[in-house]
Amino acid sequence: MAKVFNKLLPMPMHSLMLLIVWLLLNDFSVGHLVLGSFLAWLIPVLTFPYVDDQSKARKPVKIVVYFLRLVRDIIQSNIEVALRVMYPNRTLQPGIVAYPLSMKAEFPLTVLASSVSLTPGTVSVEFSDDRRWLYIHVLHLQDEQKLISEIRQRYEKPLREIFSC
Amino acid sequence: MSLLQHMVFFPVLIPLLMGTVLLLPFFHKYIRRQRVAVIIANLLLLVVAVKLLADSLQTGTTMYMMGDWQAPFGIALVNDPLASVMLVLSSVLGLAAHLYACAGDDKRGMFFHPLFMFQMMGINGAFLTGDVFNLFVFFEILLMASYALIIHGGGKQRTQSAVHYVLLNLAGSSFFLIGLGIIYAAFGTLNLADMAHKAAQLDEDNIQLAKSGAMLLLIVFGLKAALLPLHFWLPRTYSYTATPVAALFAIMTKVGIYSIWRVHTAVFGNHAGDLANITPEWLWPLAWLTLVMAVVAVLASQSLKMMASNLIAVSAGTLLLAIAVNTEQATAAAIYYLIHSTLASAALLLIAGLITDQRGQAQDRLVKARAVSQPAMLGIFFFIAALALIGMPPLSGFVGKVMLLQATTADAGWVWPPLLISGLAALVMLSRAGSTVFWRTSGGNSSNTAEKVRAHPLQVIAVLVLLLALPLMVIFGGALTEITQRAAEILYLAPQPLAEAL
Amino acid sequence: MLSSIVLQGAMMITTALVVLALLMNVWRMIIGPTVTDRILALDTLYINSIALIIMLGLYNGSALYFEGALLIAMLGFVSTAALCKYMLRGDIIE
Amino acid sequence: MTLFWIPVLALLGTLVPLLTYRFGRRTTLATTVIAPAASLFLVLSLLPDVYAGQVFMWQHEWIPAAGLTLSFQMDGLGLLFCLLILGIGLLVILYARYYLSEKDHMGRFYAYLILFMTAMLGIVLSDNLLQLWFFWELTSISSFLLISFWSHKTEARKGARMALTITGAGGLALLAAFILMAEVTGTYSLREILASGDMLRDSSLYPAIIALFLLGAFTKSAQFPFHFWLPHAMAAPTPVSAYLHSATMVKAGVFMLARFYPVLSGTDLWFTVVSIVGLSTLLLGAYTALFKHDLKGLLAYSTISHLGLITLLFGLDTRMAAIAAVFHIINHAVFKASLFMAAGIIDHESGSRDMRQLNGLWKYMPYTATLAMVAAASMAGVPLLNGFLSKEMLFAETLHQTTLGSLSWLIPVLATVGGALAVAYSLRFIHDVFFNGEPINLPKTPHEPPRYMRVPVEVLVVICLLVGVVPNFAVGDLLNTAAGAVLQAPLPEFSLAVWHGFNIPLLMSLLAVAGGAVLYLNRRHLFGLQGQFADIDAKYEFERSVQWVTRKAVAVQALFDNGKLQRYVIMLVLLALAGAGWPLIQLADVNGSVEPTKADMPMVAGAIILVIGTVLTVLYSHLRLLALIMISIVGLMVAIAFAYFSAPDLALTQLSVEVATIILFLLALYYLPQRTPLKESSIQRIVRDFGIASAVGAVVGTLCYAMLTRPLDSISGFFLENSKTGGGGTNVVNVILVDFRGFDTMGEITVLGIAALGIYKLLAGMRLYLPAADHEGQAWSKDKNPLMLAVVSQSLLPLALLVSAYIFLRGHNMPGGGFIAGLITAIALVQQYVAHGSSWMKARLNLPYHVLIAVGLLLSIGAGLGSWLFGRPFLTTWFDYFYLPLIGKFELASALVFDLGVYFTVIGATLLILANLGQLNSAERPRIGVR
Amino acid sequence: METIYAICVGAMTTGGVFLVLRGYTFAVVLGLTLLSYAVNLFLFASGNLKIDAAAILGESESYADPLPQALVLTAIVIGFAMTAFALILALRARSDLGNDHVDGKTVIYDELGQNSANQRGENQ
Amino acid sequence: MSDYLIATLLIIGGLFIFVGSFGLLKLPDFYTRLHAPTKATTLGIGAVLMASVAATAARDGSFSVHEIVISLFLFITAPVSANMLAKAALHKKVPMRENTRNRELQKVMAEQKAPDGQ
Ligand code: NA
Ligand code: NA
Repeated sequence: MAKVFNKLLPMPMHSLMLLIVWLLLNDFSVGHLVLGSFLAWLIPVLTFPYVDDQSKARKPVKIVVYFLRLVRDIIQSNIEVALRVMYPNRTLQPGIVAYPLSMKAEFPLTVLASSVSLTPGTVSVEFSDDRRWLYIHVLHLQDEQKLISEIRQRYEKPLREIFSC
Repeated sequence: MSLLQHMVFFPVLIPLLMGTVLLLPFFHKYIRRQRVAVIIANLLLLVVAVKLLADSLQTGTTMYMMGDWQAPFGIALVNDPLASVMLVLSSVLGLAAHLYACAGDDKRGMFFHPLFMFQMMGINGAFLTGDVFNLFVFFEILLMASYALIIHGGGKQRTQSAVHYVLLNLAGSSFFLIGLGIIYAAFGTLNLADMAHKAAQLDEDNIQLAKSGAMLLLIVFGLKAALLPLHFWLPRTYSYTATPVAALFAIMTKVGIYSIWRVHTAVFGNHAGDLANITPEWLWPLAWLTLVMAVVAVLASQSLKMMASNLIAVSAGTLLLAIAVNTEQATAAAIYYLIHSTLASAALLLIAGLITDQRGQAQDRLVKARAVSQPAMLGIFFFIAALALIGMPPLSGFVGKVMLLQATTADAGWVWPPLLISGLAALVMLSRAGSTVFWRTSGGNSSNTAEKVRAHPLQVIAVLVLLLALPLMVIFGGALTEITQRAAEILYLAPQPLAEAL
Repeated sequence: MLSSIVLQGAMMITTALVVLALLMNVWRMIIGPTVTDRILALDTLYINSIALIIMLGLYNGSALYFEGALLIAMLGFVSTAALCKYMLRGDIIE
Repeated sequence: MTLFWIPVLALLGTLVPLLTYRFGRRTTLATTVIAPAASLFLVLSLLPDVYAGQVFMWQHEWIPAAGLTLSFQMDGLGLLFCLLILGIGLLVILYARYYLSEKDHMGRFYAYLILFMTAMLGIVLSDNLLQLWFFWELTSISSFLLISFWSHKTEARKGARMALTITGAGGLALLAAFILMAEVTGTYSLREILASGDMLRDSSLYPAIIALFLLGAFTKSAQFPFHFWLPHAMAAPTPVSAYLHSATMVKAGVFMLARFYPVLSGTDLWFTVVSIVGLSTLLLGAYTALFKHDLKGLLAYSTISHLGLITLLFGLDTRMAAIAAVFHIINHAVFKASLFMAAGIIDHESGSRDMRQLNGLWKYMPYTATLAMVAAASMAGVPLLNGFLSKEMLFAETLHQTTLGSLSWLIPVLATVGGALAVAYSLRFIHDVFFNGEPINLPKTPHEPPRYMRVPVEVLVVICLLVGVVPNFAVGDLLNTAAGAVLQAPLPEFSLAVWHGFNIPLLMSLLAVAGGAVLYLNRRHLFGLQGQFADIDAKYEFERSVQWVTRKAVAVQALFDNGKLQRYVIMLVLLALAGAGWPLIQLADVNGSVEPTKADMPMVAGAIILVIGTVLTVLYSHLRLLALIMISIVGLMVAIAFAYFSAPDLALTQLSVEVATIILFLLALYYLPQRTPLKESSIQRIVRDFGIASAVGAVVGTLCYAMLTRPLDSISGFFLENSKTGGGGTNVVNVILVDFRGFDTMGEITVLGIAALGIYKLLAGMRLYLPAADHEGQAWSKDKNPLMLAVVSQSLLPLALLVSAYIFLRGHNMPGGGFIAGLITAIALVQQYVAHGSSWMKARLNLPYHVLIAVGLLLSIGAGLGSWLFGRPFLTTWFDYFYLPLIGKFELASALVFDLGVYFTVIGATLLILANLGQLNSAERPRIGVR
Repeated sequence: METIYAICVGAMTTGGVFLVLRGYTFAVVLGLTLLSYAVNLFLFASGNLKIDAAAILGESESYADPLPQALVLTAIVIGFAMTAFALILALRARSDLGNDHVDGKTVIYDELGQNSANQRGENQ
Repeated sequence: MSDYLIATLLIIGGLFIFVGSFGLLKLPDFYTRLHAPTKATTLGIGAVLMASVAATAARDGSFSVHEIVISLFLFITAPVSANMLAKAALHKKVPMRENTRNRELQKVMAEQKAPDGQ
């Protein structure tokens, strides 16, 4: 049964997201709901083979929380960076931080790296081969350890919960 | 029965459909099926073309409106004697070139058959279309297919000549588009008949603009037609490409000529008011020099294929000169000559291909070398093609030449010398070539039999198809010249307002 | 409808800012100094163009510019990624 | 109708020997003679009526547009030539049976010979000038085949080519002359033209006609200075020489003089030119003949000389001279044919033609020697032989000449000199071959030839004697009718008596004989004298001049075509510049009536960025990756310009194509050098190119401005009005693309499909070096598939597909459509290739892309063909609105299927190109594989 | 506006033609690409310039001429096909002729000799 | 009222966009420049897009939010672009500013090793 379901709807989260995007793109109507549902079903069936990492996100509420926090951080970090940019260059203290990772799955790692890049003055530069380290370039590095623990607390931990890894 | 009403579209549809279907696995995986399919398609094309020709002679010009939109808004395919004569020509040529290729040349690279069909589609479309932008599209189809076919089989020289051919034509396509933009800005329409009708009434402000556009189109067509100084690409491209491809390309320069007739003779012709005959004065010196330089090139040719290619340039120069003369009679003569020279030069190219195959290392170079393995047959073939190209009786070349001379007596002082000398140059060089290839042989026929290559029956048939056409063009010259005269006549008719028909 | 002076002014200012941003991107493009700088500048140019197009849509009160912006957002990334992959591996499809 | 069969029978006869060759030589001979004999019979059947003055005509419409009618006519002149051609032809056929060796392909030989015969018959019987020319050229062709019969011999090949070239050139001149004649007289009918002499002579074209006509006639009849091809034509087997020198080929030239004598002669121009050329040829030929050691060489030059004599006669301003000319045509044909045959016998039986070896043959072949001596005597003009009579007539006519004004006395004197030389070389022929000691080193011991090989010679020698002794009986009627036809007027009184009493011509004859004897006796001095001059070998000279022409042609060619693309492009560009620019110069004001619009800030900024992008592209063009980045700016700005100027569809298309192009360039760049060598162009060239480019830019910009400031009155209103009602869509551009001008779109996707196939072709079997490091020598990064890129690309794929569906479905009413959607899908898939590599993709998307192209094209074609079911033209669209509960009103249109076809074609083509290019170095690379 | 537009078209044409006249396939193809941008803008201009007048019925008051837009669309697609072919042909020429000069000449890589040697590193 | 909201969003967006590009121009090395556009600009675009949503709503009275999809794309792709650019720069040994902390890690980063060089 589950197998059949898996075949019929291989990536339910994707499908849901696609339906939402379809309704965002088109103004809501019953017609578009039908059409969107069809596409939301069809496209995952077609693209299923292209998704290697089938990490399943299981905690919808946490996802929303995570997402909202991210948005908040983005706005805040943008303001910080904007101000930082306006300061003279000589006051700038860039730096590199080697962030020790505690998870290995590809998709969560990518989400983490993306989150880091989107937030306070940090850009994910590189993973180490063994995926135990994430190198982060920081625009203005004051306290390395604080940064590491912030990332751990704000992003990595929630992600591990969401993807249960 | 109702299918017949779409007849005008068939010359485009058949190769399009066939070219496409050949990509499907059922055909793609089996070259024999592809061969048979394309032969059938070519035969069908021939039948359709002949039928269209008969129709056009009977009922005059017919239009096929794409999408059922009336002209000038929709795209019209126009069948008149000139178009259908060209269609018959292209199908005969296509049939022969393809048969030749089926002997094995088609296996030397991918997608030969579909590309061949697309090439036919482009050529036929260019002959049929009554819309100047659609003409551009068909030009691009035939060019794209020619780019792909020209490298068929590979090899250094082929690649090198393809680089020149492709890049030059790409630049040409840019100018085509600029010309089209100007034409649209000046005329506000793209339908050729509509343009012809509007030409005389164009307001003062747009006339010079329209001239610029017309000149650009002339240059683009001239590039295809190998007008000096745009002719440089021709000899190497034709002589280095695969034999059947080169033979098919014999009609490519003629597409340029045809387009000049359609656009510059019919639209910017005698009835175009201030725009009338803007091209002949430009074309005169260039066409004359084209012919002269082509003659020089014939004299300079070091190999048979090169010579054949340069003879194609000669025919192009001759036709351009006839266009510059710009009379109905000259055009009628030119149409006849066009058919003849296309078939004859294609035949020579095919024969040169056979000779190349049989002469080992020397290929088709004009040097003393081992004898061909089928001297009698190839000798006769060569002899016939050569006579036709020189313009000697009893083959079609002489009728074409005579009619061209007759049509140009008013300008004999200018036109005749290059016209006559080109025949003489062909005579000198072809007799030299023939005697070198067939008679100046070394080592006799004793070379080991394993090396002996014999012409494939399909190749022989291909050559015969073309060669047979040459005497037939003389025997049935009366009927044929009547057709060419009708074709020319229609080209010179005063344009009818399209709006009245709506 | 969107005719209030405030809005007009804001649109003018924003457009000016976006245009300035574009010009600065081009300047970075000119001075480089490295190829990666230039790719970065191109990427930014792509993204800023989205803003420009949205501004055009606002000016004209038309929704017809949306697809253009959407496409830039999608495809600008593809070309940046391809350029970087090229820098890294030479062979972008292996 | 009889007339028609004369040449046609002969023509059919060409096939006979080819068919009967396999049955042996005897059968071949027996069957071959049938057709010419039948023709001859037909000629003879007409003979009485022609003698009675009747002119036979037969004609049939052929190519009226060219003025070409199939038409034959026979009058006295035609009859005479028919008899010569067929009579001597039959003798030559008989003779050749014995002459040709077992190795020679007799069937082919006879076929050529009869073709030659047919051509000659055609010439003399044609009424239509173009048909005449047709056969005229046919003689050149058939003589080429005959001369080159022994093609393994260099001299045969070269001699044949030379003959063909010279006579071919003359043929062209003759054609020009004919067309001009027809231009003046308005007809191609010989009979009608023969009646329009005055019209022709009064025409302003007359000098041109004369020049061209004589060029044709003189080259054919080997008149000075075009004589040199004839001696080399004797590389042919001797029967051919016998035929070619007597009744055919060279006689075609004099036939032409005779034929057109009534219309073209009668002017000073004609007489001066023709007589001078004839006289020079007469002397030159006779003089040269004297020094030839080759038996056939001597005869060949004597032919030249005698043709000169005939020409001279046509150039003399009296009717009698023309009669004499016709008479000499007959006589020369008879004795020259017999002489060549005799020479052939000697050659055949002794193995040599060199008179330095041949001596004293009288002992070995007395009978043949006798025949040859009679014929040679005739050639020398000895009384009681035919040659004497016509030569006497010549001498007589030279006496009352005024053609050369006060120098006219030269004509009889030089004619006598010519006569003396003829006597001298005839003497040499007789004495040197049959007497003069013993043979030297002959390959064979000479003896008499087979019985029937001699028969033709005997026949001809008998005719020589008959004509010489009883001229009136032998040829009186024939000569009268023929001459009458030449003059087209009543003949003057003349008698063909052997004896006219002692008169000046006889004295001249005597002088000639005496002088000839003296010359021959003093031959050793003459030979010494002549030996001091370098022998000019025409064959060699001809070959050299052909080579010179070829070399010059190569040089001229190289001067124009240097094999460089730049030159070709510059020519194209300059021509375009001139063509498009010239009308601009004539354009008074570039401003039209449309008021220019003020530019706003984004527009100015966009323009600045665009121009900067262009400049940077050019500046960095040698640093290729940078140039690519720079041109992306331009592409982006163009897209934004389209959006700005109300063309959203264009903006979308431009954007997606732009990205596909960048990927394409990057893929290609990997295999190309990263930089262009810095010293690629000199400063001068850069300045020149920049100058040209700027000029083009200026012209194009100006044209653009001129367009923009002119009001446009176009057909577009129709599209706007009918888009919704007729095409069922509100996006007019899209409706144009899939409906109004859907045919263009079909062509466009076909181009794309072809390009993809062509590219696959190019890629198949391509061998490229894989750079192991970048251009700075740095090794590539190890990270093949960056993690983030791979993961995000996967996630983006469904989104991208959704967007492409969105763009696709909206297309008909809003910006979008199948093409853009297809490109988005393709790029999204290519992105997967970039992120994961091709083997990863191969495992998931194992689709033959060319099939996808085919499916797409078939969908589009199918959508177009659907309309046939309703009796409408291709691509007629159908659409309708439907209503479903909940969902509401929606539209279905056949254009959607068409667009779906576009969608698939674009995906197929783009992936075929990009994916295969990317797979070049992988296991999935394209191969040349056709089963 | 018209002036600026025309200047842009002229500038791009200049750049395109200049690059087409270079000696290496890459530059020529680059030039053709640039030229095709210019040509597309030129063709587009034949319908005159209009702002906020997309030819989508009901979306604006006046409409730009839709026909040139459709033509340019076709031209863009064909241009893409042509560019792609030319570029791959350049690769093929490089493969067959050993260099990427348009005339197939072997060029002495003067100061870049070392780099060009790297280019020829062994396959796999 | 909505005009003010739109105007504010516009100005904010414009400022962020400007600052992002200004940073791109002004910051001292490639790695610092990388920060500016990837973040400031995304937010800037986001604000402008929200303004557009608001404007459409104000104009048509309907609530069309399709601009969010653009933002969605940008948020998904911007970090990857930044990552790819950074990787490319590292690979090409684009120098870091002298005073960058842990600058010595550049080499191990480029080789994708652990900080201790393993
Ligand atoms: Na205009
Ligand atoms: Na690859």
